[in-house]
Amino acid sequence: MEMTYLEAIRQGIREEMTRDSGVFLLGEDIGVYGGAFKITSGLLQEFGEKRVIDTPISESAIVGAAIGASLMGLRPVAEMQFADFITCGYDQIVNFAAKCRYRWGAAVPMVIRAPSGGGIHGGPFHSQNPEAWFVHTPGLKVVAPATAPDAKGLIKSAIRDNDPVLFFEHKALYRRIKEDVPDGDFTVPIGKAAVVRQGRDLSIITYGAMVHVARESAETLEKEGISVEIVDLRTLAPLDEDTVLASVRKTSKVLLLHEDVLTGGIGGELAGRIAEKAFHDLDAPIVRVAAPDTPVPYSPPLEEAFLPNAAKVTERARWLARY
Amino acid sequence: MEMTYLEAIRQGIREEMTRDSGVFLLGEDIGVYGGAFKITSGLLQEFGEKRVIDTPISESAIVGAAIGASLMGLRPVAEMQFADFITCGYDQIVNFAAKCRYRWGAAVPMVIRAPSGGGIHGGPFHSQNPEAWFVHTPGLKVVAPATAPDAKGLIKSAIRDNDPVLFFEHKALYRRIKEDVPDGDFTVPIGKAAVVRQGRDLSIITYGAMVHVARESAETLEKEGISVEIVDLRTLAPLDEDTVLASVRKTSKVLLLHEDVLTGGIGGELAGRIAEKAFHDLDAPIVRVAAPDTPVPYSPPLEEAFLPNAAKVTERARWLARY
Amino acid sequence: MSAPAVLQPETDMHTDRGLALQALRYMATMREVEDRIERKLYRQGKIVGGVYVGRGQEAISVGVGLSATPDDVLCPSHRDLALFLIRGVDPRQIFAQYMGRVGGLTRGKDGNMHMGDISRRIVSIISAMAASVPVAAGAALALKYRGTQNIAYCFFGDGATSRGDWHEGLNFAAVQKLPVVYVCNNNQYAYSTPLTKQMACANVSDRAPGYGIPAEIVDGNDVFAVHRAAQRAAGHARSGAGPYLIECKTFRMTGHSAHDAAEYVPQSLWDEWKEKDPITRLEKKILEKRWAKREEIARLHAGIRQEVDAAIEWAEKSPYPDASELLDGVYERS
Amino acid sequence: MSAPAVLQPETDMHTDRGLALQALRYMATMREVEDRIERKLYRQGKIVGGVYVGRGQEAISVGVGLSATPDDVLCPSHRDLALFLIRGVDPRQIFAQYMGRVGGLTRGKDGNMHMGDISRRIVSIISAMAASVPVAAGAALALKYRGTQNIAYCFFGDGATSRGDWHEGLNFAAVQKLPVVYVCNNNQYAYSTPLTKQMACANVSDRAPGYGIPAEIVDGNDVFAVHRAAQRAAGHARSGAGPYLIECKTFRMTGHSAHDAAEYVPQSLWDEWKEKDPITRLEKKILEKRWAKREEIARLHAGIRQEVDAAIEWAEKSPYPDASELLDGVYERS
Ligand SMILES: Cc1ncc(C[n+]2csc(CCOP(=O)(O)OP(=O)(O)O)c2C)c(N)n1
Ligand SMILES: Cc1ncc(C[n+]2csc(CCOP(=O)(O)OP(=O)(O)O)c2C)c(N)n1
Ligand SMILES: [Mg+2]
Ligand SMILES: [Mg+2]
Repeated sequence: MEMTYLEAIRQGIREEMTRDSGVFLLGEDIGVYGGAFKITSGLLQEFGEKRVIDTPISESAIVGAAIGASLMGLRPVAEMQFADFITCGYDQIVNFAAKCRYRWGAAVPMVIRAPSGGGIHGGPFHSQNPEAWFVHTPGLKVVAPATAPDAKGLIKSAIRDNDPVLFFEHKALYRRIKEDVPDGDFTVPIGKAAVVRQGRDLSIITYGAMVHVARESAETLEKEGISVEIVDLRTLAPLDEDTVLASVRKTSKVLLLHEDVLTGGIGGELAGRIAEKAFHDLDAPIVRVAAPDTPVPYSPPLEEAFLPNAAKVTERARWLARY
Repeated sequence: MEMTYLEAIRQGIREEMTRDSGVFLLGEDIGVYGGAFKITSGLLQEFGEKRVIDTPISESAIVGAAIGASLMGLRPVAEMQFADFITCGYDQIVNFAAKCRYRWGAAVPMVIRAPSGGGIHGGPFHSQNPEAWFVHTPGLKVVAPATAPDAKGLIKSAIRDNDPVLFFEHKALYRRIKEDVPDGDFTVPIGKAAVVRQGRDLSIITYGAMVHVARESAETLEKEGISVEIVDLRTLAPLDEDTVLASVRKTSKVLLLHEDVLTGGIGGELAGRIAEKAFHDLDAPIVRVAAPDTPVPYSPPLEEAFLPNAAKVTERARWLARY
Repeated sequence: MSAPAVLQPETDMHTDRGLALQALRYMATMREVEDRIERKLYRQGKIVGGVYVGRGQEAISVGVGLSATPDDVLCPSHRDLALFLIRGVDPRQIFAQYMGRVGGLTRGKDGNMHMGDISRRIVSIISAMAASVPVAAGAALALKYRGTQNIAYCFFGDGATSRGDWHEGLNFAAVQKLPVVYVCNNNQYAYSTPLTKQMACANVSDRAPGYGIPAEIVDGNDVFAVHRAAQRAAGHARSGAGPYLIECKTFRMTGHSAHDAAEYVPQSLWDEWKEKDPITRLEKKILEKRWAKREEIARLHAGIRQEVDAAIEWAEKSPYPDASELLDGVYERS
Repeated sequence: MSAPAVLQPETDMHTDRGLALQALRYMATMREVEDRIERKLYRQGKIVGGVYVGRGQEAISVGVGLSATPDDVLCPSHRDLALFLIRGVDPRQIFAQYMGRVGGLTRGKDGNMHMGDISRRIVSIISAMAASVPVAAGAALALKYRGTQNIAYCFFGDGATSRGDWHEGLNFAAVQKLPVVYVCNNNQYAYSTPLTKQMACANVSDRAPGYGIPAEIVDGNDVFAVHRAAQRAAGHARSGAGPYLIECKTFRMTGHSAHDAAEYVPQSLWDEWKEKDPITRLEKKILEKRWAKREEIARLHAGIRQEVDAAIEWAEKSPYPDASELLDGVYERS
C-alpha cells in the first residue's frame, strides 16, 4: 500500500501494539494531541490511556521510566518531541540504558523515537542530527530509516529488540515521501545496510534523508556517464561494515555523506574503517560531504547553505569520479 | 619547578584567580573539602566563599549557572566531580553554552573541568572519556593536556578564552607524572598540537594519558630500529589539522591512538581528514588503537584488557612499520 | 489629559494612571505585533519557522517588565515579547527576526522568540524548557558578585516546572540566596497537556516551600496585580533575601503555536478567558478611572497599527543574510 | 527463648520480638560485611575501587526492606547493602563483587554497590545520584500496568534530591499515581557538603507538597519507626493512592568513602550520633524487652563474624574474570 514515511512508522507501532500487550507509548502530547507530528494520532483512542501516556515535560523521566518499565519486561516506546531535546535525558540514555546489560545482565528492551534533521526551517533547536553521540556510546543501537518500508520494518524490529534502540526519524521525510509499503507483518533487520543503487564508479555511503539526496545526485551523474552505487546504512550502530567495505572494494572510490555536522560525524568513523580495512582498494581520497561545523541556522539562505544537497554531492562526486 | 600534573592545574587556576577577580570556581565539594581529587585544595582559604562555591549535586545547575555568570562577564571555572557526570549537564553544554555566540553573539567565557579516563579501577561510571561527544558539538573548545606544563598553560588559556572550553584532566596522570613546569605566567595556545617526539617511520597521533603510552611504545620500537614520531593533539576541538597532516606527510604511516572507545572516537575524525587530505602521502592503511566498544569494566584484568597500552600500540606500530 | 500622554513612553509610572497607560501601550503593541505574526505573516508564508505568541498573557511580561530597572537581567520565556519592547527592541527588529532577516536580533541565525541581546541584558532562551532557570541563577550570581543591587528575572510556563533544570536552578539560587525573581505564567496548558497531567499539586507555587523561598499567586491577567507582586518580589530579591516566585494564573488565548488549532481546549475555557482578556480589562479600568478617553485609546491602537505596518515594511526590506555568513560566530574568531 | 531463634531467618516478623531479632540480624550482618570491606579489605589493598558504606544507617534499609514483599521492586542507594541481604544475596557474592571477581553480582564488570539482580527485583544504581528515581517510576508503572499489587521502593540520600532527575522522577510518578515508596536517608551530608549548602528548606519532606504526595519524617536510627513508616507508605502506594515519601533522619558514621577521613564533620556530630547507633540502640531495646539475652546477641555476632570470614575466604578464591569476557554483554548477542 502507498503510504508516507510517517504513516509507515505509525502502522509499524500500531501493529506491534496489537501483537504485544507489553508495548506501550509515552511522551509529551502523544495521546490526546497525537504527537507534535501526529505520528501517534489515533493510538490513544485505539489502545487507551494505559498504553498511550501523555507525560509532563521531563525527558529524563520519560527515558528513565522507559528503562524501569523495560527492566520489568514491558516494551516502552518513548517519543522525544524533537530529537534536539534528547540531550535533556542524556544521562539516562548513555549511562543507564546503555550499560545495564553489560554491567549486570539486565535487558532494557526500549525504543526512543526522535524526530531529527533539518530542512524544515526549525532553526538551531528543532533541526539537529544527534545520532553520532549515540553511535559513540557502546550498548545502544541506532537506527535511521530513509524510506517508508524501512521505517515500518525497522520500527517493528526496534520494538522487538532486546536492547535499547534509538530510532531517528527524519522530519523532512515524514510527509515528503510516499512509497509502497508491504501490508502486514514484516521486519527489516537492525544492523544491515542496503545497497539501494548499484554502480561501478564510486560508492556513496549515507543514511536518512541524505539517501534521497544521493539518489538525486546519482541520477544527474548517470547522465554524465558516472555510475554511482549507494549504500543506505539504515542502522548506524552496530555499523554494517561488511556491506560498506564490499561496496568500496567494488567501486574503489567512496563519498561519505551525512546531514549531521562534519567533525565527529559518522563519516569519520566510516573513513577510519575504510582507510584501515580497504586501504588498498581505494583509488582516490575518501571524500566526506556533510554539514559544516555550526549550529543549524534558521534563515532559509543560511539553512540551504548549511544542508548538504544534490548539487554539493554531485560536484564532489564528479571530482571523485574523474580522479 | 617540579610538580605533578595536578599541582600544575591548581597553580594555573590560582594564578588566573589572582590575576583576574572575575575568575571564580564552582562545583561539588570543591571548597571546604578541596575537591574529590584535591585540585582546588587551599583555594577557598585563599580566595573566600565568594570565589570558591560549594554547590548542591546539580550538574545542570552548575553548568547553567556558569553560563549565566559568564554571559554577565565573569569567568567561571566549573568542576565536574568526575567527567562521567557531565552527561547530567549535557543539554546546558551542547545547546546553551555551545550555541550562544553563533545564535545571538553572546560570549560565554567559561571552563568546565572534568577529570576523565580510566586506569584507576573506577569502573563504568568513574572512568569514561567523554571528549568525542563535545568535539562533535560546534561551538565548544575541547582541551586534554598530557603533561604538567601543558596542563598549567592550557588551563590558563582556557580561563582566558572567550568561548566555552571543556578541560579534560586525565585522572591517571594527576599524581603519576611529575615534571618541570615554568614558574609564573605562561600560556599554551588552544588549538595547537605539539610534535613531542620526532621520528621518521610512522606517526602516532594521540592525546592525554595515551601520550605517555605512545612514548613508552616509541622507546621500545626505537630499540628495534623503528623511528616513531608522536603528535600530542593537546586541543581536540578545534583540531590542529595542519600539524597532524604535516606529520603524516613526513612519515607516510599513521597510528591513531586514544583511550576512548573506538567507534565514533576522535580517531575516526582524524582518519577522515587524513584519508581525504593526505591520501597520497600514505604508504599503509591508517591504524587505529583505542578501547573496544564496551563500558569501562571494573575488575583489573578486564580493565587492563580494555585500556590501550604500550604493548598493544607497539604490536600495531610494528606491523605498520614493516608494512 | 491628552492623547500624546497615552502614546509616549515617558509616562510617569509612579502614578496608577501612568502605569496603566504605559502598560496598555506595551500590551497592545505586543498583541498587535504577535497578531500580525501569527495571523497574517505566518499564514502568508512569510514566516517559515515556528511561531509562539503570548496572546492573553501580555499583562505578565508587561507588569513584571515595567518593574525592572534597565540593569536587571531578563530571561524571557517564549511568550514574553513585551520584555523586548520594554527594553527598547524595535518591532521592526522583531519582524525581521521572525522572517529570518539580518535586521533581526540574531541576523537570521535563529528565529522567533529565540533571541537575546546582552547589551540590553536580555538572555536568549534556548528551546529546551526551563534551561534558562539555572542560567538566571548564574546571571544573578554575577550581579551579586559584582556588588550591585540588580536582580535577574526568570520567566517560564507551568510545563517548564516539570523539568529537572527548573528544580536544579531554583534550588541552586535558593541555597546561594541569589537575587532572582521567578515568574511563572501558569496558562494551564503546556502545548496540549493540561495541568492535571503536568503536576499533581494544585499550584506551581506549592513547590516554593521545597526551596525555602516565598511565593505568591496573582491574577496574571491583571497588570496591576502582576506589577505589585513583581515589586514585592524585586524588593525581596534586592534586599539580599534570595529568590521569590510569582505564579501568574492566566490562559493562552490561542494555540500552542501558529499551526495548532488547540481543539483539545474545551470551549468553556475559551469563553471564560475571553472575558478576562487583560487588554480589554485594562482598557475598561482606564475608562472607569477616567485616565483616558475612548478616543484616546482608539488613537493609541491606531498609532500602534501604523507603527507595526511600518515595521513590517522595514523588515520585509531587510535582506536575508548572505550564505557567506554561515560560518561566522561559531567561535570568537571564526 | 532460645539462641537459634535469634539466628534464624524465619523468625516470625508479625511480633515485635520477631521483627527486632530479624532486623538485628540483618543490621549486624550489614555492619560486619561493610566494616570488613571498609576497614580491612580496602586497607589491605584487596579492594581496588571506591567503597561506600551505610555505617549508622542500617536501620533504614532493614526497616524498609523487611516491609517489602519479594515481588516488590527495590532501587537501592549506595548505602543500602541490607536490601541485598534481605533478598537473599549471599555475603560472599558481595565480597566477590567488591573484589572484582566472577562470583560477584556483576562478574567484575562493575564494583562495589553498583550491582543489581533482576531475578531478585533489585535494580542496580548507576553512579549518577537520583538517576534511579525516574527508573523506579518506570518499574512501578510496569507493576501497575500488569495489574499487580506490588510496589517499587526507591532509596536516595539528601544530596540526591538536588538533582533534576529526582524532581522529574517524583513528579512523573505523582502525576501517574504510581506505586512508589521513596526512602530518603537524610544523613546530613553529601560527601563533604552539609545540608545548608544542599537545600534551603529544613527537610527533604518539605518538597513533597510540590508533588502532591504525602510525606513523613522518621527517626532513621530506630528500625521500628522506620518499619512502621514503611508499612504506612506501602499501604498507601499499594492502595493505588500514588507515591509516598519517608524521610529518615540519620547520620553517616564514617567518611563518604573509604579514603575520606571526613574532617569536615565537627566532632560534636560524631559524638552525638555515636550515642544513637541504630544497632546498639536495637540491642538495648531487645535486652530491655527481654526478647533475647546478652549471650544470645553475642552469639549472633559471633555467628555473623564466622559467616563473614567464610564469605571472604570464598570470595578471595573466586577467580577474576578472564580478559576474554571483556566484550561480552554489550548487546544481547555480543
Ligand atoms: C525540554 C523540552 N521538551 C519539549 C519541548 C517542546 N515544547 C515547546 S513549548 C512546550 C510546552 C511548554 O509549556 P509551558 O512551559 O507551560 O509554556 P507555555 O507554552 O504554556 O507558555 C513544549 C512541550 C521543549 N521546548 N523543551
Ligand atoms: C550526578 C552525580 N554527581 C556527583 C556524584 C559524586 N557523588 C557520589 S556520592 C555523592 C554524595 C551523595 O550524597 P547523598 O545523596 O546525600 O548520599 P549519601 O552519600 O550521603 O548517602 C556525590 C557528590 C555522583 N555520584 N553523581
Ligand atoms: Mg503553559
Ligand atoms: Mg547524604
